Amino acid sequence: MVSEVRNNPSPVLRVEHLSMKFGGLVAINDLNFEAKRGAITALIGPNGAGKTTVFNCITGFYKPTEGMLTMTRQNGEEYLLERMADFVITKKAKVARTFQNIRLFSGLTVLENLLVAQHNPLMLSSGYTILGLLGFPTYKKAAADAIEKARFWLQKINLVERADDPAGDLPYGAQRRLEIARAMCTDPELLCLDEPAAGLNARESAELNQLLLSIREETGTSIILIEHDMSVVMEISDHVIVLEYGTKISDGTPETVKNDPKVIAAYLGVEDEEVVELIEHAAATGSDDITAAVDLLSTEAIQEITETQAEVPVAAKAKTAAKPAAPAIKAGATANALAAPREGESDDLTLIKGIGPVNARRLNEHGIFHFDQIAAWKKADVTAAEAYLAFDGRIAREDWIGQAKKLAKESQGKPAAKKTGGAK
Amino acid sequence: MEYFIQQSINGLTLGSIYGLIAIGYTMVYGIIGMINFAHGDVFMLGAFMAMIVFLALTTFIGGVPVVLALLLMMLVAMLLTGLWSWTIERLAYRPLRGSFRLAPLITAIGMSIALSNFVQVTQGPRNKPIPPLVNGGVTIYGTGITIAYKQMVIVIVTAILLAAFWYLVNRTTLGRAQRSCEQDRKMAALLGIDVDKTISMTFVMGAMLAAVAGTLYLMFYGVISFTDGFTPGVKAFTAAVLGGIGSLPGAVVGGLLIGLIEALWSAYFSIDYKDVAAFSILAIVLIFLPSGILGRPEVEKV
Amino acid sequence: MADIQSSGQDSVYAKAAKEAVFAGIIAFGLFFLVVGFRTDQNINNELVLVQRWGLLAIFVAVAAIGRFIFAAFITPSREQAKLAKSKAPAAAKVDRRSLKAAVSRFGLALLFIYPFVVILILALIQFAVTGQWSFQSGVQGSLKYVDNFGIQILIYVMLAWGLNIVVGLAGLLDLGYVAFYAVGAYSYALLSAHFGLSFWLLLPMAGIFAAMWGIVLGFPVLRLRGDYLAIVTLAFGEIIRLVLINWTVVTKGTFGISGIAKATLFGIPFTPGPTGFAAMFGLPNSGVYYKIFLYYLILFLALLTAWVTIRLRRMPIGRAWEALREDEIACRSLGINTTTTKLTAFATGAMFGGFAGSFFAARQGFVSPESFVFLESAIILAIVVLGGMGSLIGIAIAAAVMIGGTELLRELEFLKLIFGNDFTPELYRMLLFGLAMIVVMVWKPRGFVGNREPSAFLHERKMISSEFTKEGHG
Amino acid sequence: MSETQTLPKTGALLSVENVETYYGNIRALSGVSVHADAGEIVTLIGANGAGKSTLMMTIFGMPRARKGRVVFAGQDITQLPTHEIARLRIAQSPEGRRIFPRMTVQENLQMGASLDNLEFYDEDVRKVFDLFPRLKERINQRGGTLSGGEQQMLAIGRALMARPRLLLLDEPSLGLAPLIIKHIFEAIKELNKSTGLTVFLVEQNAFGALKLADRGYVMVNGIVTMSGSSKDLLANPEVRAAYLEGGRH
Repeated sequence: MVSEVRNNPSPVLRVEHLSMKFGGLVAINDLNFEAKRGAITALIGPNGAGKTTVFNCITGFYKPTEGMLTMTRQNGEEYLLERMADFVITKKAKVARTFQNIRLFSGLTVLENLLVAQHNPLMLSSGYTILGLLGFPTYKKAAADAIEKARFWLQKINLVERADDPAGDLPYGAQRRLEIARAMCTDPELLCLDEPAAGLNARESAELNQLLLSIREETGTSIILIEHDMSVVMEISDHVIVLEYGTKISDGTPETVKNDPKVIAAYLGVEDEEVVELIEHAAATGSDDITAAVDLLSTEAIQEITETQAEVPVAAKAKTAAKPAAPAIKAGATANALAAPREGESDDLTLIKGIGPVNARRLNEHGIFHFDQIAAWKKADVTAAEAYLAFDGRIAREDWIGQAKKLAKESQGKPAAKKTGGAK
Repeated sequence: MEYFIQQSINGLTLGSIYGLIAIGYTMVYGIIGMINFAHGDVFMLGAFMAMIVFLALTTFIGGVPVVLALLLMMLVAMLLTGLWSWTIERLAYRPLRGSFRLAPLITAIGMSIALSNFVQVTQGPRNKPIPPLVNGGVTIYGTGITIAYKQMVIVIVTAILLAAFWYLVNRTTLGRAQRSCEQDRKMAALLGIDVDKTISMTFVMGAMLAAVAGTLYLMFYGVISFTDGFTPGVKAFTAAVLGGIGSLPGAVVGGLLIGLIEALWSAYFSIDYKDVAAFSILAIVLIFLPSGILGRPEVEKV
Repeated sequence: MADIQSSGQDSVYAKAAKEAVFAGIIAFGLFFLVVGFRTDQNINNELVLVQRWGLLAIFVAVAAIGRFIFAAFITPSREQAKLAKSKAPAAAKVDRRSLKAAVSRFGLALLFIYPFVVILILALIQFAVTGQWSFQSGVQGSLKYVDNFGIQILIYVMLAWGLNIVVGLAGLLDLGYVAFYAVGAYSYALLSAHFGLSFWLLLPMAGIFAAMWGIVLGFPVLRLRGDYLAIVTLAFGEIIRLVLINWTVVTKGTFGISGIAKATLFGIPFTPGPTGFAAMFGLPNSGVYYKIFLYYLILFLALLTAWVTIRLRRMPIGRAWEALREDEIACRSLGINTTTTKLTAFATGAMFGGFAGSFFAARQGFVSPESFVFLESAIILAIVVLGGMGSLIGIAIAAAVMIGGTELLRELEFLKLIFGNDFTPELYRMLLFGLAMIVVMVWKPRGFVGNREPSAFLHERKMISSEFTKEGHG
Repeated sequence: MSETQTLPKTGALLSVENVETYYGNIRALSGVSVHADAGEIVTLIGANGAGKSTLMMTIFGMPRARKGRVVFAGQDITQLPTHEIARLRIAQSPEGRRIFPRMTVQENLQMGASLDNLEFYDEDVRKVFDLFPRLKERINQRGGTLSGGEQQMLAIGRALMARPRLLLLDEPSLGLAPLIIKHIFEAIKELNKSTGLTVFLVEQNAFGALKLADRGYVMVNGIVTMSGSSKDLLANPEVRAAYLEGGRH
């Protein structure tokens, strides 16, 4: 099934000559693109480029000023989305969406959120409420099925435990996942995600990517996602469209888009001539990646700063800039840093109160993986650690070392406990 | 034609009073997004104050020139009604600001019930008639159209007040503070505006206009009772919504329109159904212009 | 507020005294005219002023002393309580759910036996006073309690539960709910008068008529948002009342329709005649049986409302209502037709209003537009909000407190002994009602029971704190 | 957390110390400490939703910090009402610009001027117009009808009308063309140089912001994860990687 979809590159959504004007403001200007079936298409661009407006047109919340939006379902039915009311688009054309500023039903439970998404089939099976009210078994079965479906998605997004808590009580990342699961409960063929990774940390971002890939694999749903941020997009998308001021400035595979001078210009806020320079420089150094351009730009910037600060010879400064010299970040700053975690598995450092996932990851980067490493820190190590975590005095105050000692002892005492601790 | 003009004049007189009350609704709504249901009763209270001032003048001083009496009635009523409104806002609305949106609506309804019954308890349930203050009128030469002097007073006072009010809102620091709070309360605070104080002042100003409306109402009809807050209040509220709630010119336009509709409907169709006509036209207008005549269309943010 | 802790007791009192003086001055300004003078009519029907400086002084003193007590004692103690609360670890949670279940079971049981409890208590009192055991006198005396308290409160409970579907679940602000109550009442009154149809036939018909009116009125207005919806519903309520007043040919205008047929117990009438209820069961003639019958009738109708509400909440439609209250745009993004969803809420709420209306007509035997003024809508809405939107138990409690409380004031005749014969406690009824609305709302903005019970659960049913639920835009 | 917080840096005009802020139950800032010395330009960079704007608003007490404190010119302003904080001459050009849409450009600028002291008004308006000549052309146009760039200029101009001792700028480059961004950044630099104005700049455009600022902080999920001089941060590979992803990790 999935492979069949893959081999069939027919477009699931065609956007032709889409324009949207608000009063005098042109939010989208003659936009054309296609989203392929079974593919992940990314819509990127700087803030205010009109990405969300495109979504609002696709999902019927805005009626476009001009243009045509054609959705082709798997069974071959075609729908002209610009002519349909928003709820019909979800119901008939099978397009679902999420929102930039999460729109969960915060006072309903997580489970209820997923049940509301199954409204239309449940309405049918409850005989438009009447049979259900009278207690007909068809509805009972449908209701049980709906809960099972919700459970399936909850497992998928790792929220089964919290099914009965109000959605508004979930942490931010979980709310984002729940919103995706809720959209999936409408059985969409096209899923539109508006900045799904905004506000997520690295681990959550990675999980999100996995979730999206598995949605595509298992359900064959095509995905269009808006991202602000190129790096997330590059990992999972098959096709990237770049918008700036409502106009498409680039369209293609992540690789081609990444090196498009127009895209670089739009993101770095530099002018076109500078970009040309950057591209030439990149070509000269043999690096085909945008990071080369970034390096060049920042080196130049540092030079500029240094020049304005004067006195110190330019050459010397450029040299310091070339190597990552931030005193705050010194790899292996502590004496007992390891190259890799022992037995390939690091302790869950977040169990130490005050560390948190971000710092844990940073500690890992600097060669600290285990409780006993922290427990063995000397004063100098603490100072070094504090310097690169930018935590003046916190390590001592929160007694990380004491906590680490305790945890190290526990994990030695009963190795089984470590596993559960790590899984948390 | 004469009849039509005569009725229109009557309608505009009535509409002026509605417009004055409607400004209070619309300003409060504009600034804190709340329907101040007690405003109609504040108007009634204003009329009662004016009535008591009038009686006090005749009882303690005796013959006072009509113009002076009217002025005094208005001033005292404005002052004390403003104080009432300030207190009401402070006690019943401010503690609920920023919480549940229906809560201040309920306290406003409660305040409305409490105010009218307070007046009933302290002043008795019967109608309070006063002798006519302004008599006579002029007939426009060559036609049968008469304009009563009291109608003129109403229209002139309303016009003067609206001009003064327009100046206050558009040309003074307080007015600017008010408009800024209306458009973006958070930003106003960031610019050093005392939002609480501005809101209080809005309530006071709305109540003062309602007090003037109350005085004019008393002068026009010559009688007031504790139940008289409701109907003019609802009409004025309707006027505010019809004009586009939140819009000051809208309130005046809405007030005049409701007055005209009532007068003309009573004249040509049926006096019994004049209120039905006013309400039906409100519903019809809103169905086609969901934000009222001069209101700003609400943009749905997705 | 924050400096209370540091600045010690003396300054608290000094501050309180200052505030008290301020409050006194304000109170003087507020009450100077309206309390200081009373307008009375003299023999020529002219108004004269009566001066009441003593009363004014009392008002001012009460305001000042009240403010002093508040500022000196209540506010600091509340601050301290707050501080203690934020410092203390989360106290052991009371098992709210089992408590709630117990309350509702107990409440239900009490409702079912209420008339007999009243009769029994009255008979016992009679026995204690006169030493004579007279069951019959208990029966007679119970009339007032069953009628004024039981039936009266239950009507409001039912109306508020009906409105709760619209306001509490779907989040649509309806200020004209009483219109549907009126439609129900007049449907019954007119159809029974003209066609002689029985109560049991007309009860469902009244509900259907009201629901139809709900749809007719709802269809054009439901695309309005927020306060525009509120004012149009208010306008419709007023239009219906005004039509009832002015369409005299049919409705007899302000005179109202009297002599409406009473309800029967499945054909057995409550008349004194030989075929009547009393004669049939060999009981002495009394109006009490009809009242008790009505009590159970309205209890049944109210419970029907509650049952349907509870069932509907677990149906897709009920969940869609609540979702609509939480976020309409998200609803539309999930394929929910928000217009029909709103309409069904409107119609369902209206239907229960219609039921209550036909019951009202049967109970009074008389309907007039006087009973369907905006104040009634406001009271019903207030009960819904005071009870805690969406919570059936909270609403029932609110109705009992607010309606029962004001009914109780009618009973305070003994106060005449204190304040003299001119004193009529009934006058203060609505004043106190209004003030109570304000006080309760400021004290508990989310109503008595703010928590929401989820409609489905996977592991366990946990109550949802009111801080998460929204109130809708309409 | 312990009560012994780090002392404010001497000479700091603004210092935010271990601030925690919540929206309802969601913690938006978890122990943030930043400071700005008189006369410097400091920037805070980070992704969408990292809590940058929340920090800006917390300085003004909207929402109020639940823990920690905010000190401005030696005065603890954590519990001060917002309008009184503003009257200490801290000005903000907030997220989303928040122009008063139904007021003219002139009225918007009047709103920015201190309400009780208008003696410098004419001079200040002239200065703003010198800085942004475009605004002068649009003086009687309503704020809502301006283009995005013009609105941004107006927001900054309005903030400058308060003769601020500290200027908080929240994403002045948002949605603007590179040329306009350049212009605005130059204007900020110019102001800082000529008047010694202290500027606290929040930006997603890390590159531009660091180029402009003396020092910088990087914020991730409500925590400041890195700080240092602009030069050092620019040289930092992690920050470099973040250019294209707005500081996400």
